[in-house]
Amino acid sequence: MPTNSLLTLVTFLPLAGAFLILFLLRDDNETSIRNVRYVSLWATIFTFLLSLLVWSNFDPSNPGFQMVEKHSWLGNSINYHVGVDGISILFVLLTTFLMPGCILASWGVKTRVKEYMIAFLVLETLMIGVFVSLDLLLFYLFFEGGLIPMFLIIGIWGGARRVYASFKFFLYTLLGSVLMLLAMMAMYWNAGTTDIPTLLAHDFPVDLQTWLWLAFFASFAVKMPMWPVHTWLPDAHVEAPTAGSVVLAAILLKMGGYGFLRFSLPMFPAASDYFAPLVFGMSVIAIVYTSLVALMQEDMKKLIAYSSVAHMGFVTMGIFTGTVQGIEGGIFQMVSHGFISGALFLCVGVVYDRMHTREIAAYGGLVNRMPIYAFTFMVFTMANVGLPGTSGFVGEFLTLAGAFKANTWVAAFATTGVILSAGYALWLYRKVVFGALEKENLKTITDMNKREIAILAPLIVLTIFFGVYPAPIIDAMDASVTQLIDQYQASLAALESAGKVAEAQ
Amino acid sequence: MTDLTPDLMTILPELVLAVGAMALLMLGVFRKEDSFDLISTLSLILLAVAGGLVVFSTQTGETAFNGQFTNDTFARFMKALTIFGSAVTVMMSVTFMKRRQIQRFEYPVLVVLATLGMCMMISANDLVALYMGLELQSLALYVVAAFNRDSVRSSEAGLKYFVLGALSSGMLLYGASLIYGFTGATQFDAIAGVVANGSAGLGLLFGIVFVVAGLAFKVSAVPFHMWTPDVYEGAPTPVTAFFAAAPKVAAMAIFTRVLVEAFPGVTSDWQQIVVFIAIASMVLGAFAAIGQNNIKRLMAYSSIGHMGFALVGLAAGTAEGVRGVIIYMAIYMIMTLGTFACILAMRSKDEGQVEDISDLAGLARRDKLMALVLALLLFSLAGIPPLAGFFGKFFVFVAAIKEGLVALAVIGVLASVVGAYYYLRIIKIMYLDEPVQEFEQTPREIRLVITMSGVFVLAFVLFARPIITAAEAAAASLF
Amino acid sequence: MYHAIVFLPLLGAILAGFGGRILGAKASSYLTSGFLVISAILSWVAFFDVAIGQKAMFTVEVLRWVNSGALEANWAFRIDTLTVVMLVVVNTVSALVHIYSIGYMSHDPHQPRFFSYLSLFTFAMLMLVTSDNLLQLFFGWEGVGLASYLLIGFWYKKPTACAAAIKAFVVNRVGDFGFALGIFAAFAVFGSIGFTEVFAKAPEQVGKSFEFLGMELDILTTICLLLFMGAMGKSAQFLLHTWLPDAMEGPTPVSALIHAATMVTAGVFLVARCSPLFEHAPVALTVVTFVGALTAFFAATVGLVQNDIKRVIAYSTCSQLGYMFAALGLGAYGVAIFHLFTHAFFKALLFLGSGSVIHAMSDEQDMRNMGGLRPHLKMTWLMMLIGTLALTGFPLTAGYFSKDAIIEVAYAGHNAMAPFAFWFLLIAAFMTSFYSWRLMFMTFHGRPRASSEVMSHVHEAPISMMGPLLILAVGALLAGALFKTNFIGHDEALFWGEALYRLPTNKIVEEFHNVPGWVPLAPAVMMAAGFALSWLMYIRDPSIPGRLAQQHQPLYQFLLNKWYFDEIYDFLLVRPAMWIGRFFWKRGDGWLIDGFGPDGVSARVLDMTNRIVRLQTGFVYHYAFAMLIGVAALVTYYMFGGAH
Amino acid sequence: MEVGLSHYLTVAAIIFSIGIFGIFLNRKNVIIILMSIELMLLAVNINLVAFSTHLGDLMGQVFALLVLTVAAGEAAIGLAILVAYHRNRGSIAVEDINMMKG
Repeated sequence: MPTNSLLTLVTFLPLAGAFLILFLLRDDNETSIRNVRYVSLWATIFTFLLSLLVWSNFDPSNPGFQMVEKHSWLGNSINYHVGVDGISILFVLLTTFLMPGCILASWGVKTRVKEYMIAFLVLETLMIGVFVSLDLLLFYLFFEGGLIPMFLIIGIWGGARRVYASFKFFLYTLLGSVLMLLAMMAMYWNAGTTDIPTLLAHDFPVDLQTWLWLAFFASFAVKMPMWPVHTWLPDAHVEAPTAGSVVLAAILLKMGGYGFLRFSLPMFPAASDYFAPLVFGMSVIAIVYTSLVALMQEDMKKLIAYSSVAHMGFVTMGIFTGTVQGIEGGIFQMVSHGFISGALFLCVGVVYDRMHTREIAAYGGLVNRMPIYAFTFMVFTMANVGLPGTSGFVGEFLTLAGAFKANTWVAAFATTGVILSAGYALWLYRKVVFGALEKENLKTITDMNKREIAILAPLIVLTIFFGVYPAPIIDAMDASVTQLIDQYQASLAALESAGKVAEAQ
Repeated sequence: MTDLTPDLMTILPELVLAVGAMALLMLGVFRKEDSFDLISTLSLILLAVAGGLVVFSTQTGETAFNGQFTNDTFARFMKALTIFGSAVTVMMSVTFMKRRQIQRFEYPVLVVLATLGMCMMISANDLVALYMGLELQSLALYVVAAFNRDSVRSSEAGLKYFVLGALSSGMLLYGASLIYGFTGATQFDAIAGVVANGSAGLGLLFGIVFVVAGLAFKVSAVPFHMWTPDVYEGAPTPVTAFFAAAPKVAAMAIFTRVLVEAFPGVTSDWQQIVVFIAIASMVLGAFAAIGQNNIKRLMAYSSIGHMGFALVGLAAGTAEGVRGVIIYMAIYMIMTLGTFACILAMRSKDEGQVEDISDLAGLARRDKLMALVLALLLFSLAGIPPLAGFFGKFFVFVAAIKEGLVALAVIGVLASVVGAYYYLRIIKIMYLDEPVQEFEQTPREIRLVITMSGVFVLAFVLFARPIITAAEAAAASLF
Repeated sequence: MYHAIVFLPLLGAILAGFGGRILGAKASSYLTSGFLVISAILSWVAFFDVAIGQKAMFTVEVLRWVNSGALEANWAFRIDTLTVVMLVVVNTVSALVHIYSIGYMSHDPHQPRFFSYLSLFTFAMLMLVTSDNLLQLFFGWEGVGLASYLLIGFWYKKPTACAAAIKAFVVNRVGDFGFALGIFAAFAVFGSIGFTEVFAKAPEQVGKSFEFLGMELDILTTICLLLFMGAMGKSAQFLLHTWLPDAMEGPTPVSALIHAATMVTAGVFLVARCSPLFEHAPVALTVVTFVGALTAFFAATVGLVQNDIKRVIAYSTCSQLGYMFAALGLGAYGVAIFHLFTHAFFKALLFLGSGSVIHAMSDEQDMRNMGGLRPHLKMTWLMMLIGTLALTGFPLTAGYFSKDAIIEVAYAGHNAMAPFAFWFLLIAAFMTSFYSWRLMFMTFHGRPRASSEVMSHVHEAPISMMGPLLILAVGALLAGALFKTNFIGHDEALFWGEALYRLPTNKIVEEFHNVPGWVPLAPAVMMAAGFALSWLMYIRDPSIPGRLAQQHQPLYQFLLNKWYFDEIYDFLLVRPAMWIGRFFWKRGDGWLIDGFGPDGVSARVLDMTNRIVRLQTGFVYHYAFAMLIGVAALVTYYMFGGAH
Repeated sequence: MEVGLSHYLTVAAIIFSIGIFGIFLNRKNVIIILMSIELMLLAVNINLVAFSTHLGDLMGQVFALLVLTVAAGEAAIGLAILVAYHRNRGSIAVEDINMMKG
């Protein structure tokens, strides 16, 4: 294994940027604020470029972990161990790709810019860390540490009910993950290590698996979020500043799905198989229920938040089908949802920055004065609806195709989400963009400026590109996913035969 | 006439403290003019020397005075910690005491004497020695609690602490007498030898219960915690800081030693007691703290909760458990000192020293550094990774899980979530609310403490290794 | 060549869409129209090369698309007779509509957007007809849906237009729900969604059954019905037809292109394309027949009483599509496609004609305010006349060959629904001729009912609009006669080749050629009767309709309100959905989950806190008591054998 | 009858309980509390001495002596604090010692 320290660099570069801001740019005058903005922008951009380097060194044909790095850390076989495989690298890239956009989107932040940027840079480090870490404890550190900056971002720069939202977000997710921590400890004693690759090979006793699975589920289900533990999401989204919502929807939610793929499925196959119906049930309810709720929303961000829950429902459903299509679809859905929901929140941010309201009723007929905006919003609305040719479609289609194999009921109910999503997305678009421009205060609204275009244009390109040519993503993950599924099926088969033997005696 | 030199060499640090304390007392008495600064400085030096002697002492695992006094790795680690804690509190006290017009030279001396008592206690290998050390510490603490003798609150705190402390030591003694009676020994290893057979008689169990009660009082574990909030609130803030740091470590140390060294045979019996008080402490600490407005009172409940977490490690009763306890106490002490440094810095321009949480409103606008560190400390106290506090919890729970104490662990983590709420509340007030108070310039030494503790909780994740290995060695020396 | 055919429109759309500002209105409209003309010509070339030249089916690979495990769907063109026929229809009509629109939309400020949408639609439609797997078909399917959504809502300032646009998209989605499930089922059963593989494996699955939604169902029947559900949505068949009339909110050229000639026929194309599946699923075919016949009848009845000129034609489209499905259901795929082919011409002609009428009447669409236009719009009148003749199946016009053929097929057909279909279609033919002539009379004949100043503006359309009409008129007259032999005559087997599959037992084509003599006459009679009746009611004695309406008020209202479908759906589906959504939001999330989840818990925690804090009384003796209790508790615990 | 260990222990237990009850039953005067504490220590001493004679081991009596001395010191400090408190509060009634609560 080549042990260059590229991943570490990618992970901690933003943190370095944060320290730079913390120590070098002391005073609060206008110029230093500008410098703060640019430092953080460049930090994220460099991180992205570095991550492209990771991408270029990545060998998609190799299902295992690559660019692995291992240093002793706490002793007792708890090490600093990082690496990427076909699944995690996608999320790393997603993160590094979106962050510059988030920084740009925050250009308008006026209050306490320093703290704001520091929070975001720290957050980026923690997010990347989640995806690259190959040690349980390390994973938990990053996974949980993310709460701190996010809490501050929502709490300080958020909207009216920001305190309620930030507390709800923090405590809810914390509650979920402490149980996971205990489960990790149990795994540590059972397997004698916290090294993820080793644990992937280790097979846990079936009865233990059940408990571990539940504990991990508690954490990831909240993070995902799955029905019925989703209610923190709308509040958090609505109150968070634009960039905060983007990060939340585009990346933080994905940690749940990533966790399922990294831990639940491969480490506790028996339990995953046993609980799959439960997950299906929850996913389907999530899709239908939240889509219906989305139909009735009066707040743009809330509507998008609920639609995110619905889309995450497709992901969980796909993952636990245990089929190639299901899992690859789930991953693809997560990545594309990263682009789409992020972009949608950015779109909301564009008008929010101008009108300072998210009330759908406060808008209407924007197309008359904002053609570019109308086009952009249209693209992402359609992607959200899952129109073929946009990346939103591929994921949905694959997950459903996988689900149909597993259980036709699930597939049928989940597919109704396709109808409902069209309903609420188009309704939103019509209310906001179409119609005559009657509201007085909208008469002077201006179209997207260069910065906003610069943020959204790449997202449009990627959304459509991956909709037409998803091969790069699918090829990257294919090897790893195939291996994952082979092991999953193998261990299930082993259990099967073991059960038979037991019956025989 | 046997040669005492080796024994004296073993207790050298204590010796230094004792002699030094008396010398300082004399000095203070015979110097007419106000000698607070001088004595403080000297006692700091004294503590430093003692600490140095503990850390760099060449002889480990040696017992003195026919095994009454042991100086094993565990003792040395805990002593070093305690002395460090005392030293820091003395340092933090100076300015405060002056501002409050209570800069009397007895204070540092009393702290030194208390520290001496703690060291005795930590090293005690015999019920008698334990009692002597405990009392020496307690008596000194009673006094410092009531140190601001013109303040009714302070003296009330002292009185409450005294009454209940006396009660608790009475219980401890009663328990000790029972243990002595039913085992015929007062030395831990001897007791261990007698009860090795694995089952303790009812009388002995009573003895254990009473002793545990006495010790639980010192670590302020539920239901023996009632004094804590009042005393913390009433005593002068530096004293509170002192209470929250060093004595807790010492008491937890002796608690651990008694149970692990004297009653290894009946672990299953005392384990249940510890589990009970651990759960009670964690839960009560978490819940009661939410209702507080006075930050010192809040810290009292928070420390109750933290003692509960530390006891989780003890409940495991294994080497991992003890390691957990040691790490937890080390981290806890530094976090507490940092937090109290921040509380000491809460001196508003118009109202003087303030203690209400609401006085922190908008701190992040006025004093970025202090707000940042305090936020870090609070997150760390809440046990959020990657800050130090998380590792403390991690090591105690990991031990509990290994011993299959799942229910305990689950209740513990849930309590920690509830507890997170009130820490968050403070952070919210600092960062989200609008400023009301303007604070005075923080004294240098306090600023230093704040910064150092902030650095510690941040950097622990990187440099945890040596502390953990040291703790492991210390824990090993008890088994 | 095929790349050019398919991608020129896309190129046009992109250029017009993004470059519209720079190019300006004229340039972008000419550009797109130019591209369309080119690809139209090319597709005729392809038609003669493949269909007439009887080339075997071949595919053109373009790009990888979704490949995940066994599921492989790539961008590729499947070229066979069916494809090229569709190519011809789509591109020809599209090109003409483009040209027509240059004149029609000349006053509109958003021409580049309009033309880019039109071209985008054409591209999507071409992807649909050229697809070689179900997924690409679905892409085109939804793509045309998008384009139609955009074009219906083109005048976004009109609330009705926006509503209609959304309605069209959502109702289509309902169909697509079935379509998607069909695709999943196909993948689950055949392990592939490429046409070649699926069709090859279809025979193996005959008679086998699988578990679907808890029921044990015949595989092929299920798949076919699911796919057909999609077709029903797209082709506005009974139950899913409600969007089509509303879609008339869009500009008239759009109605001509999308809602008459091409998009709505996608369903027909789908069934024809999947003939290898349907042939093995007789039950499904029966259903198709039934739905087709019913739609033909139902739409015609509604068409009788509509007053909006475009809605009349819309319902007639609906009805004609019903004819096609009936034919498909009876296994006469060639006949259906033939009707699709001819219908494209005369229906587009009718729409564009009505378009120029509306244009002339300065955007008046209500026929009750027209009348007596013939002197002013001779040319248009002529065109409309030809269209009407073709539609009603006047001998030797296009409709005569295709429509009557379908009725004969219905007579000769075997499945259970054939007789039913025959009679329904026959009656529908009568009504068709009635409402078509009604339209002619109300619009062009009788006394002018429009205000004089409107009449003063009435003017013949410019040449750019007349040109396309002429070409279409030619098609409407001759398309039937010219291609009869190929599509449904002797050469049909050679003509279609592998494109359409019929079981060896399916002899329908031979059979319908030799049906009893009265059968071919029946439609002609019906047409004549319809003409006579409408002449009576609208020329001879215009007061009759009013009186009839008075006498049969309920029936009249029932028809006028399109059998109350919109109201029923609103009551059964839309309102409940809204209500449930609100319920889930307020009660479900707000009251239940939050109430008993986070908010409830935190409230309980606070209660708990208050209780605990009250324990801390501040009295020393209470504290001491607490300690004692603690000890006592532990002691008793041990005394009563808690320990061991 | 012959007085044995158990009798001593019983007496000690009774005295100890009296001491404890004295602490939390009396509402009046802190001095009483101090006396109760002395009672408890006394009971402990009885225990220790009784045990040490019973076991024939001197340690217990040594312990008892130490306890006595410490008790003296404890009482002294207790009284000192009490005096200070009285100076501030003007009362040493136990009910009055509740400025801080909650």
